[in-house]
Amino acid sequence: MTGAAQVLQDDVRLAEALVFASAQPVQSSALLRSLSPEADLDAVMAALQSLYAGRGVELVQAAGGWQFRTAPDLAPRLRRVIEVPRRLPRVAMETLAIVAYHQPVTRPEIEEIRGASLSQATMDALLDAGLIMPKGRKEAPGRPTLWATTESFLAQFGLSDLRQLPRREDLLIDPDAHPQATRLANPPASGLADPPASDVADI
Amino acid sequence: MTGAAQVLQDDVRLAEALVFASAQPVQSSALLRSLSPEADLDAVMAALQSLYAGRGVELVQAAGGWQFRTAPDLAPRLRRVIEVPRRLPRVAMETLAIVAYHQPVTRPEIEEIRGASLSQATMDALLDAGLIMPKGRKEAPGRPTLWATTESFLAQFGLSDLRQLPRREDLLIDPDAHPQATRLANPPASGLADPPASDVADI
Amino acid sequence: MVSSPEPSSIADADRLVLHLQGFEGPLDLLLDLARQQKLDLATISILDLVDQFLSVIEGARRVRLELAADWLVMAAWLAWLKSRLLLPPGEAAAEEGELAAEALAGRLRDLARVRSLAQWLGQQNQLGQDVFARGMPEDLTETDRSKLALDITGLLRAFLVAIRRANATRIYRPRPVQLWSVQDALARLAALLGSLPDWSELSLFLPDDIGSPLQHRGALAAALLAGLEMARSGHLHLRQDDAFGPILLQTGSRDEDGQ
Repeated sequence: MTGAAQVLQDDVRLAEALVFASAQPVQSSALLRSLSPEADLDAVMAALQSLYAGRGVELVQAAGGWQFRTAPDLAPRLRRVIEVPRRLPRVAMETLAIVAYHQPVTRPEIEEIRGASLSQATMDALLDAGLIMPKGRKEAPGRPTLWATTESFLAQFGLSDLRQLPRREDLLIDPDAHPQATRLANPPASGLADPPASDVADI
Repeated sequence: MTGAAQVLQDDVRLAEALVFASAQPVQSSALLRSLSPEADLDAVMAALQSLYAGRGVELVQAAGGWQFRTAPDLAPRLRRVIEVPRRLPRVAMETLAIVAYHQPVTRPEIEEIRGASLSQATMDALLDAGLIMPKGRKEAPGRPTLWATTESFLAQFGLSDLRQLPRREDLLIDPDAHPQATRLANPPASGLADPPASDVADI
Repeated sequence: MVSSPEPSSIADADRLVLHLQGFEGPLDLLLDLARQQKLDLATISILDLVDQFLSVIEGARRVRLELAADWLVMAAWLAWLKSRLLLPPGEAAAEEGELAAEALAGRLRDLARVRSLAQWLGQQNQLGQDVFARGMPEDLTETDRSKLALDITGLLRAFLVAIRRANATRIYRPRPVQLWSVQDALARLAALLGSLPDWSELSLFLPDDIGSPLQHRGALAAALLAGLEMARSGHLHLRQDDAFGPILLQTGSRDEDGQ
């Protein structure tokens, strides 16, 4: 290798390392300060660019200066999609639970059961998520829409059918009103084989 | 080009882009997820490594993964441009060495080995640099915290894993008994040529 | 610096001060002394080392250098060790000294290894010092938040929260009691009074749709209060013929003598 070729190769290596390690695009002026005094910047960068031609990484010159970036044609294969599932807002979850247990149920009935009013946005969120659907109308003044859960609701909660939901009595443990439920919550030693006990465990 | 060669070249490009995009070492498992199903990772990485041989940026294995890094011989010229943090003081390096060999290890044990108490500043420096981390507590009176080295310790010192540390038996115990290890400990031809004052400065 | 084991050679107090400040504790100095002598740590003469250490400490004391406690503790321990090592072999105390000397040599070897590893680490190409990683990493990840995180326990919890809240609201909300107010009674009396021919029972003025006995008694009381108010202003007359008997009323314009 001639002396000049060696100098060029040295400068190409240094330029490569500088652009690679820099936290910002590197200006030509900054490169010139680091390269050898006799360096021809255009020749150096052209040589560097040709090293990366057709590679998975390319050298580009943008407004801010020189930088490496991964080849655009690889983008679809490089992209990693991370699923970060959203949680339903509390009100929506309560509403969904009431629909699940009281279906078919009207919106005023839901409000009555929750003891609080229900916003249209909450109903819309559940509809958009495909968790509830209208199921006829109630034969009552105003013929309000009746709401029920969907197939997708079962799928998303991993239920094969609605009967897999724990029974209301098994959930509401109130010693005075539901002596039976109390027994379920504290199954006697002999009760291991009891179906009710396994219901509780399911919760 | 044969079909197989085309697939290899595709995989090399993809691996190149994946490793290049990341500032951290990229694990083999992550690479395998993106490469073609029939990819031979060793062959792909060997091909990629040879592409970068002698360049300003090289492909190395560190902390159990793959990483592009600037070539070590460019360090002096890069340091003129890139801001470099202060090197760790000797006490911190020795403490790090003790943690590396004896991990998990408590602070009193470190002090016992060094025969000197350990300053908070030293612990802080190692923690700030992300080189050590707490790893549980020792089941002993006072339940002192146990310390271990981190992934970044491996990455910082260019180690694939802890087994790449020199074996304890291979390390210098006595300059005369282990001339090879002496070379490690005292890079300049040691001993007689050394002015004694420099020994003190080394410490 | 300690270039000779002879205490007499440590003459320069300033250099001694500088020297001791460079050490990380007494073990560090002991190791350095061994190195200065190029002693093989495997076969080191602990006795020689002890003499050298004690002479350094002696020198430090002579120049009234303040020494930290761990230095003095080590000096005392080494003096004890020396006394044991000087005993003729075979005695129990001499054996004790040999064991202690071996333990010390072991600690020195451990420290020497640590130092070697620290130096080895220092010679590696350090990331961020000697070699550099990509300065502008590209984020290839994309976050997809379209899915919902749903679990059955969350659903059941929400149901219980809703039911409990509703129950709590029902229990603690006082049931509003529908009572006929004095205002209502005043309005009704005023409206009906003109159409009354003669003395009429007060209870006839009550509305028809009053349910419970409590509400009835309340309405009667309201009507009486309204009647008293209107009697005071002369719009009607009230009278009760006997105790607990019916209360009668009449428009005020009919009979000025009413009670």
